Amino acid sequence: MLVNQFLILAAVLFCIGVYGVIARRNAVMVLMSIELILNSVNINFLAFALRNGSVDGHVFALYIIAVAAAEVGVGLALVLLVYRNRKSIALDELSEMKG
Amino acid sequence: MDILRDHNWVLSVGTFLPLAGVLVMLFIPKAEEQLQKAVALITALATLGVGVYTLTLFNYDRAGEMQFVAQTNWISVIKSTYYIGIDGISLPLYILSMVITVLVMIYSWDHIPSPGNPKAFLMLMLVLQTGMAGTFISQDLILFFVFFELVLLPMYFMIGVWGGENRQYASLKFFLYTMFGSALMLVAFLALFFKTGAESFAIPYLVENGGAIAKNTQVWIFAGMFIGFAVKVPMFPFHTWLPDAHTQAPTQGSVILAAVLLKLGTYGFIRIAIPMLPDAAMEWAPYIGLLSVIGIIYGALGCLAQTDMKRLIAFSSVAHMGFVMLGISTLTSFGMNAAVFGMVAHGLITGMLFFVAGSVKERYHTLEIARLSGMLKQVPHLAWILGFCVMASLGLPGLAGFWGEFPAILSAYSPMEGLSETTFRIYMVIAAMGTVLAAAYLLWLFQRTAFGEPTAEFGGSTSDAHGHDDHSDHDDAHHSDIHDVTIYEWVAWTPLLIGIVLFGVMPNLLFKLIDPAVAAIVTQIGG
Amino acid sequence: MFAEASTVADKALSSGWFLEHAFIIPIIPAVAFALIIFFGKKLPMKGSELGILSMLASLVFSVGAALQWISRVNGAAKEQYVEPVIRSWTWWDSGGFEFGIGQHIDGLSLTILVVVAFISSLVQIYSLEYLRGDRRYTHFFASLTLFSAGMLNMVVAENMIQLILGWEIMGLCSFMLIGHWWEEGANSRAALKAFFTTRTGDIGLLVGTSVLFFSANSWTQENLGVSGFSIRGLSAWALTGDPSHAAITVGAVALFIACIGKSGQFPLHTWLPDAMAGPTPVSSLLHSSTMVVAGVFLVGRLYPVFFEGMNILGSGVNLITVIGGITIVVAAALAFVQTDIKKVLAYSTVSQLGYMMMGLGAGAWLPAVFHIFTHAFFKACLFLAAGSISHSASHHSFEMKKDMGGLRKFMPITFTTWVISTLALCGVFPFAGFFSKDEIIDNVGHNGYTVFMVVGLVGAFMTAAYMTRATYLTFFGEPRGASAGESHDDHGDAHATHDPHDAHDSHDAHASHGPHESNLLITVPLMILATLALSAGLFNATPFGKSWERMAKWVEPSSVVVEDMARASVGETRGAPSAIAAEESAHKDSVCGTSTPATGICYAPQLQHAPFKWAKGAMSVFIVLMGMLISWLISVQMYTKKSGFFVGLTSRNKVLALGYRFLVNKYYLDHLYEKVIVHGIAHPIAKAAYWVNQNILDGIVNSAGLVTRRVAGWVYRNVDQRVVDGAVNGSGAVARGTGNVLRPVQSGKVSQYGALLFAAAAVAGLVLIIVNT
Amino acid sequence: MLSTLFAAADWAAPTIDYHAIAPEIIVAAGICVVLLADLFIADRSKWLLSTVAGFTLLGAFIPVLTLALSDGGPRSLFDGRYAIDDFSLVLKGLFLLSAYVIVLLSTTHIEEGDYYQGEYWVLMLSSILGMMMMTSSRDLISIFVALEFLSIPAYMLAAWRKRDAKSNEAGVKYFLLGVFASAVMLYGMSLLYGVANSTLLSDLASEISGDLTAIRVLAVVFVVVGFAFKVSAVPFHTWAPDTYEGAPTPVTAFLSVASKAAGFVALVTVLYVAVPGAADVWQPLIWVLAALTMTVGNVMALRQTNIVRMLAYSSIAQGGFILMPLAVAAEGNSSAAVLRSVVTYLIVYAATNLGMFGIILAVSRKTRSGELASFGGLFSYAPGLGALATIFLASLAGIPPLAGWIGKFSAFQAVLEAGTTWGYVLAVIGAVNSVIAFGYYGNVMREMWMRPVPNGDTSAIATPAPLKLALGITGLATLALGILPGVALHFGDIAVFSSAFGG
Repeated sequence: MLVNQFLILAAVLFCIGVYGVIARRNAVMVLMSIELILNSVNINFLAFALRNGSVDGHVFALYIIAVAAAEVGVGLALVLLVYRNRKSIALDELSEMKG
Repeated sequence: MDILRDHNWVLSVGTFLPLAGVLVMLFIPKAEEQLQKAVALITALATLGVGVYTLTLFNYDRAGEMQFVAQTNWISVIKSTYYIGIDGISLPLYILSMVITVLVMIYSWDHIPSPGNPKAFLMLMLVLQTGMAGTFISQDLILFFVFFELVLLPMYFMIGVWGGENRQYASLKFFLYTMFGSALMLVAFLALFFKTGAESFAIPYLVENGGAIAKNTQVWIFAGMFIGFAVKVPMFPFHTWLPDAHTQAPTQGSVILAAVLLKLGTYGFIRIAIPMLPDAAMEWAPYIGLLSVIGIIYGALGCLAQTDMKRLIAFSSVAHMGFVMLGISTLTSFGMNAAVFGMVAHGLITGMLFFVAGSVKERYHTLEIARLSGMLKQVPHLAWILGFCVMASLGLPGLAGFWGEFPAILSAYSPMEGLSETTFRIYMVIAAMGTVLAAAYLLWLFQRTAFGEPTAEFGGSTSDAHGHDDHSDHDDAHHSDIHDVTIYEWVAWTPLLIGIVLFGVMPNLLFKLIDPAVAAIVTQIGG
Repeated sequence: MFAEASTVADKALSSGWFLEHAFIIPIIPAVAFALIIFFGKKLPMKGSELGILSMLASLVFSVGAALQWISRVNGAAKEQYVEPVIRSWTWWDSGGFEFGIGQHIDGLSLTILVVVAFISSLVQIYSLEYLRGDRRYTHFFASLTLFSAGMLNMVVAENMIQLILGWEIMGLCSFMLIGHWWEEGANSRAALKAFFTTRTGDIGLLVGTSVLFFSANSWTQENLGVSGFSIRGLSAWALTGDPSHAAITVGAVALFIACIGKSGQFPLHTWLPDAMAGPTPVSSLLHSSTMVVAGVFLVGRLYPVFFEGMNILGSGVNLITVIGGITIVVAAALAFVQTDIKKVLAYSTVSQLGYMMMGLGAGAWLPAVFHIFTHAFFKACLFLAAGSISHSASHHSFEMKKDMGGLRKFMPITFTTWVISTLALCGVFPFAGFFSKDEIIDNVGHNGYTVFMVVGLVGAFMTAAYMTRATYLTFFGEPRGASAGESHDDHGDAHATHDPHDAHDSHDAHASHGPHESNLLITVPLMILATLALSAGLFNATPFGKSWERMAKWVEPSSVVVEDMARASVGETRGAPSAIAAEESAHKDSVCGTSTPATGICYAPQLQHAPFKWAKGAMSVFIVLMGMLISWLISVQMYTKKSGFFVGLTSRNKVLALGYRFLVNKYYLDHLYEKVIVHGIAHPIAKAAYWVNQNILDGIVNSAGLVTRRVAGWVYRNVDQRVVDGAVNGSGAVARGTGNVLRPVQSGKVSQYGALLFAAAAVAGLVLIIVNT
Repeated sequence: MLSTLFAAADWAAPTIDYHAIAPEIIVAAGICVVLLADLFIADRSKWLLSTVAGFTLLGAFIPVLTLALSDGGPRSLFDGRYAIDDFSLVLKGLFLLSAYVIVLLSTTHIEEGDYYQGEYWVLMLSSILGMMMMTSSRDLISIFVALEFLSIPAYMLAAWRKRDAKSNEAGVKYFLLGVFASAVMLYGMSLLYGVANSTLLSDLASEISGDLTAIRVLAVVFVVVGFAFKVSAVPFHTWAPDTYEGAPTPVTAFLSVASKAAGFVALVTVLYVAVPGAADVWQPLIWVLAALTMTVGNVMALRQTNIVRMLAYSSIAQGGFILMPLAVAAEGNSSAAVLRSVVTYLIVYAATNLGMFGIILAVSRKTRSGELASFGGLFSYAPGLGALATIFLASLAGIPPLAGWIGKFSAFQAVLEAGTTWGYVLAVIGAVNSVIAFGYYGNVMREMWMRPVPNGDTSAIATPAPLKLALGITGLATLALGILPGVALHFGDIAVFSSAFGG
């Protein structure tokens, strides 16, 4: 049945997202990678919902989308803040505090 | 049992009264130093009064049983209760702690170490008193643990704030050491608790049921307790905090430390570790004995290597507590009696020695043995008191020290059956040699500091070798600090001196008290 | 049946108040001590009166008790065992063991009691003058009194613990007394050494007591109802309880080590000469009747234990005799080369103690005890005489060669008493020493210890020799040094020791007019003691027949089996088959010590007495006189060269040519003596012995302390501070170090954080998957 | 038409027990009030807002009490997805009270800062609301929502000081890692859902058990990781020190106490209610996490010179102690004891840690510095603060008779009650760590008692009233809970799930 392909797709997306989070130095890109992961999660939920024929998955997916939107909003706001103060959004430069 | 429950308020009052004093002092402004001292002293005296009242009420014919027993809910969730009582072993130590506190208060009247602030200093001392007294009366492991730990912080600050140059290092070391021990001790307590069916933390209950635990489990649990108590005693490998703490602590701190705090460890062995885990005790006894005799010799050697009077006395504590532990390790009631007696004796004598050391420091501003000399000429009374304590400390018959030392050695000849006699007889001989070394370093100390002519730097003028009887007077002219024993010191010291002689001449005053209680414990180990 | 027989034969023993209350004797001075300490300074005589009174009081008590004891003995049947008067109270009990305190009064203890109380009184009276004006006058009398209290307590002790108590108190006081003039480093070091050496011996005391206690306790409790510390119990147990040989041997040897230390026996004798640093009265008391006698007393007190443990009479030789014998000779040889008069006396004391030990070791119990008795008087007298000299003649110097000589005309009384005591010490008939010392030698030989008899005779010879030398140097020839009224500066050291402590008036007196006789406070004690040195021998004058052997009658416990109980155990017999032994030992006259009686108890071993033979006596006296004569001649030639006088004489008068030649020949003879014998043999040997003594034995004693300190220092620095403490501090460093290692993790970079986060999650996931599926 | 659709799904409006969710409602209302009031209130009277916030929290506490006293037994809404049982009530109470203390701590700080105040209170309240929801959530969805609800405002609070680079950095780091972690967690949740075909925890419990396929294991691990991040367990702790240091101190207090507690609530809920069957997976995982967290937190804290950062590491280490018993939660009959110890620890830890932050706030008002050295000689010129600080530090170090010890004690007790070898080993590790911990707590004490005052400025410290009150409350609580540990333990004891194993 189709579920496995969806799951694989989700897994791939997840890995890409993780890679992006770890490898990217640009805050916005990291943000987007995280979105990727969330979407992979959504795909998972929908796929399982499809297989199990229960509605919970859909509901969860909807919630995730909504929350993700909020997160992105906050995230962009923070990135903007950083940009205002530093004229840069390179994450590596955000290492004033360490040790 | 009802007889033993009569007046069971006295213990609680005697333990927590000092805290009341602390509360009062909280509301007295810092500037009112005399008032502070007065309140503190009065509190201590009142506490001692309660203690004496306890003495009068105590039923000496039943010294083997817990008296004034009080038990109420405390932490019901973990089956721990506020359970206190006192028997022949606890009583002397309980009273000792009160007496010492009072004397230290008196001594503090004109000996507040820098940087002053008697308010904090005395308050800490009162808290300390509560902790010490409480430890000796607790009949519940958790309660015991709380009081056991309660003494840590005040002592930490006493050393750290009012101590010598190296105080911060010393205080932290003292604290970490003890805490390390007590942390493992707590784990051991809990393990014991669960192994006995998680029924209760009450010491009598655990003594009843502890023996049922499988032997090798016991050995492990005992290990935990051993570290906890051995650090406090301190036994040989765990002793290194002691010299630093003692040397750096202010006089009052050293006195309390030597007189009472060290006893918490040995008391723990007698009251908790050994009766609760008899099989493990049997297993451990030879090693405890070994560490004890090592401590005896090792401490003595340490003393001989010292150039600082106070540090020397501190090391001597290691040796003396070695005798105490040797007595305990025999697991015979004879040996344990000796041990308990030794605790009290050591408390009186070494406490006194530290008092003297403190006063010497105050007068000469140094404790370098090499620089001190001819004290007998400049401060005859002080020096004679030093001599007296030295004699007591090296175990001269007729003074208290002997009755802790000699019976301990004696007891090692025939340990409890099951323990290797040859091993312990070897220990006995080594310990006997220890007494000689004790004589060596103590008399050496006395000879170098008290005898001879005062050194030039302290006004010991070599010009008039023919000497005059008013020698010391005309020294005082030059060195205003160097004066003989003051009235406060006399008041603070006399009780200790009397005690040393009294218990030396009439040891039965204590043995009568201790013996039944110890016997009760020894029956637990099937001795 | 034997039991009845004995009970019928035995008479009820009389007693008396003094006997019953002998335990008060040590208490009196103890109390006096406290009084002196607290109020002494305020009293008119600075507390000395308290000391003297207390000593006199205890003397009265002792004598009273002694008289009652004598009547008790006289009242007893022949061969009856005279029970000692024992009283005991529980002092403390612990762990089921009871520790008593009380009194054990019998002939031995009474003898010593009387002697101690007597000598102490005299010494204190003497000190009134000798220490007048001393800065620590009061302290001195306090310590002196406590010292006597300690000794007395040790003598009346009912059990070992009480005995140890007195023993240690004496040690302490000796520390205080020897170090009395502690401003001098040397004195305080000597004090430390004395205390420390004896204390080393005390290891043996502790160990021995423990061993004996635990081996004997059950038996004594069961059979006598006393603890294993009780002296009576131990004695009975040793002879009757047929103890395990190992236990009793170990115990005896351990105790004997303590005695070696206390009684200055070879090789622990080196503290004794140093102890001369103390004031002379102290030396006199320490060395005549108290401190050093303690060891001998202990052996005599627990004689059955040593008898069994050392197998006395059982074999040709045992530890006690050997040590005693060596001590006699070594000490005598050492005494020969001393120039300090007190050191001569000190070594002579050691040597005499050697006699006592040897006697005890060879089964001559009574003579040894008797020798304690006599020796006390003449040795005390000698010391006091020496003190009198230094006090009134030589300005506190004890250097015979430098500061004395020709004093006999200045201080006749001192001289006379000294000579009497010397003769007594040398054992010249009829002085006290003869009766006791000769008895020892005699009995040692009689008991089959021939070698040691010879040793004893040699010792006698040497004693005579060195005492004569000392006498000559002190009292004959021309006054030298201080005695000749020279200024003090040439012996400033002797000054510094003493000067600050003597009142200056008495001191300046010497300066004004030279040597003179001391005043009555000093001479009267001397005379009393001299009288006794002359007469004390008659207490047990064996030569004059049985009726004179009072000591034997009053002091020596009879060694019969006491039938006060029925014991089941049958002991084995040395040598003979046990059955027969049991059979005969059951008789009342069964021999204690050689066998273990089947029933009843033995308290004292059976000892024979050598029958006195005038020949033997004469021989030993002859030896002594030879020694004196030779030594005298040598001394004359060595210390006062008079040859010039002879030359002048001949030049004036030819008549004396013969005499001159005779003298010259004699001179050759003396030359022979002096050069060959003395310088050729005696001196090298003695010197060698002394060198060994100072550099080896003493070196060991001294360096023991040093080595220990070195070791201590090393252990402290390397083990304690580095290893043990290092481990502790190290752990702290490790904790911090870990922090630094982990620091890079906290790099502050988000991406790395994320990587770590996910990596950890992934690893955890993988591991757990592998584990769980 | 709609109605038909509803009819088709035969949809019935759920009956809502308003009493049960009254606390949440009150807080929500409070949020609206503050939000609106902020628009109309003049700047000089903005202090009203903090008052409103404070009273909101206290007000919300009332229904918590009434619910606790009402003998209705556990209530559950939305067919078991939202439960009001003793566990949730106890923790709601804890959140509300600690939030109130935090408000007290914040008030002066926020008033004196030159940033908008209204938002601060709104964000704070909403985060609290999220936490309250978390305590009751019994469904993956509600847990997720609650988690985000409490997290997102926290991100913004961390970055509160807009123009302060450190604050920005703190916010960004916290945000990115937080979102990343929750994404990972979501992935795990999706797998759980896939396996169990339900998001209701109690359903999961029945499904996730027996044979643990790889997917189940992975799911559990990812979910645990998500919460481990929240409780800043090593190695998911990296954000904490930086964020704590950068964020405004009151926010740090808030994060280190409330939000950490919320994380534990979620973790415990999931472990106890959802995946008890997967104990073989999460017990070892948590064992390792606990050991690492205690040790790393302590050794890192030893070498800090900034007191806030040091407290950050200390709170990481404390988290390790809270985790410790969870490593044996499913062994034998220890689960009850473990739950008790977790809750107890949270209670005493909240009291103590908030108090310590109060001290830092008070001191920094004078010294304007977060450096350790700025505490030099505190006792000599401000004995009151010094003594209080000593009490708090000693309590954190777990020294009787101060609150901290009962937390540590119950943790040890729980971990030993299991009686497993691993339990004993972990206990010993914990014991050793409790000693190391004193290394840096003692260090602060040493500064206050034994070190000289920096640049000799011994002018007194002016402590504003709210701060005083906060310090009073926490100090009193620390002492009381220490001397009468029964109280804390009692709450820990009654806080059990209506539906869980061992509960």
